[in-house]
Amino acid sequence: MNYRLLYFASLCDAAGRSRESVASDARDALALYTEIAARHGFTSRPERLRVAVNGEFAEWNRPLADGDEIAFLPPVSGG
Amino acid sequence: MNYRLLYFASLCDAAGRSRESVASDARDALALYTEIAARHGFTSRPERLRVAVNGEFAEWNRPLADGDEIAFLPPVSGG
Amino acid sequence: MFSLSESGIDPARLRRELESPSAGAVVCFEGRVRDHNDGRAVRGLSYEAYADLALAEGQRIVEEAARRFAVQRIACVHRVGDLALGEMAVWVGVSAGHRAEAFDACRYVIDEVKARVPIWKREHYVDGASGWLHP
Amino acid sequence: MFSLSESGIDPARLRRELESPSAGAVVCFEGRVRDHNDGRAVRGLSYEAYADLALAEGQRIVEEAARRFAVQRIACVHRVGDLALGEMAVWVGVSAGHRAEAFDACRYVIDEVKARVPIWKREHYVDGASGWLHP
Repeated sequence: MNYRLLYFASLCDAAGRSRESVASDARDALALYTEIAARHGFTSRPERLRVAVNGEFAEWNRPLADGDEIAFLPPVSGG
Repeated sequence: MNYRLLYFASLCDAAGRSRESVASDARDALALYTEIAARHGFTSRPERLRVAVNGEFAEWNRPLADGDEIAFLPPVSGG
Repeated sequence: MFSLSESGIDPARLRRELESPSAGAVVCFEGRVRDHNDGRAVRGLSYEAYADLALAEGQRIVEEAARRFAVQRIACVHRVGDLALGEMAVWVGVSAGHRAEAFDACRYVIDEVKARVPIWKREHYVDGASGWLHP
Repeated sequence: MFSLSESGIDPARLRRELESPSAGAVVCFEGRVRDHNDGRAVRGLSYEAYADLALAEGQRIVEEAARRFAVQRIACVHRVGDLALGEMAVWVGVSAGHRAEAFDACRYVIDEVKARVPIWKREHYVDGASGWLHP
């Protein structure tokens, strides 16, 4: 499947990019994160992050579809 | 003794004036209020009011001195 | 700092007096003249104050808030005289390092001002009547 | 109404959008860039947002507050991009018939925005370092 990934804040720094397209066999958000974290050296455990799919918050076990846009979100610090 | 009295809000309306000087034998604020209330037809019981003497809140049993300025204060409604 | 004003309150000017480089939070409260109260249509109101005592009691409240909460600056102004619909009757502004203290101090000041400061409101109704509010 | 702004926030303009003849109370919160955080001297900061989701989540928060509290209008704006010391990072304004609801709704919005809206702060320190804040 092909996914579009968005990176923000510390994950953007760690990945060295704010977005990328990946081909992956991962079928849910958690499997995809595990794969991507290994590739980019992300040290955050998924419990510390939230995940969004196609612009909405989602569960980690959310099944993914080809072409989905996925963002792994560090703890927010607005305000 | 001579006292200067200040009236505000509904007590000012009832007394028909905002201030007056009175000669009175009352020796504390409660006795003075009882006397003045009878004269002007004030219907508020003293428990509903506060009293100030010389620009500071005071107790009803506050002894009065000649020349004191006394105000009987309806429940406030600022804000 | 607590004051009384016989003319319109200028919140922008008051707000500037709260500036501080270490203030991360500013909370402002405005009380305004509503077009109704207790189901009656209001066309305006008047505030009367026992000015000397109102200023002393208002200042005490500001100082109490400054002692109770970790804030930087506090200002409060209350109008006296005649006010039209929509005019600002009272303004409270607080700057603080953090928001919890700014909210709590602002709330404290307006609650205490309404409960303790010798100011009285006379409402003027659309039907021509008027009356003092003595809660 | 929740929005993001790439340029300076204008509280006077936002404030006017809260006007309502039956609003007796207006509470505004401003979050500003402080000159220090956790003991480090700060010279400025940057906010990055996941804009689509930030707008959706911010709007949800505003609508939650409007359902929970008897308020009239709510507005919230959050800055993105680079901010200097003292600049306003976030503004929340609420008008309501009575003050308790205005305070509670304003507090709710800023608390939830800080907890839930995907916006991240990078602080730039006087010593040249910088870092993302991930509480």
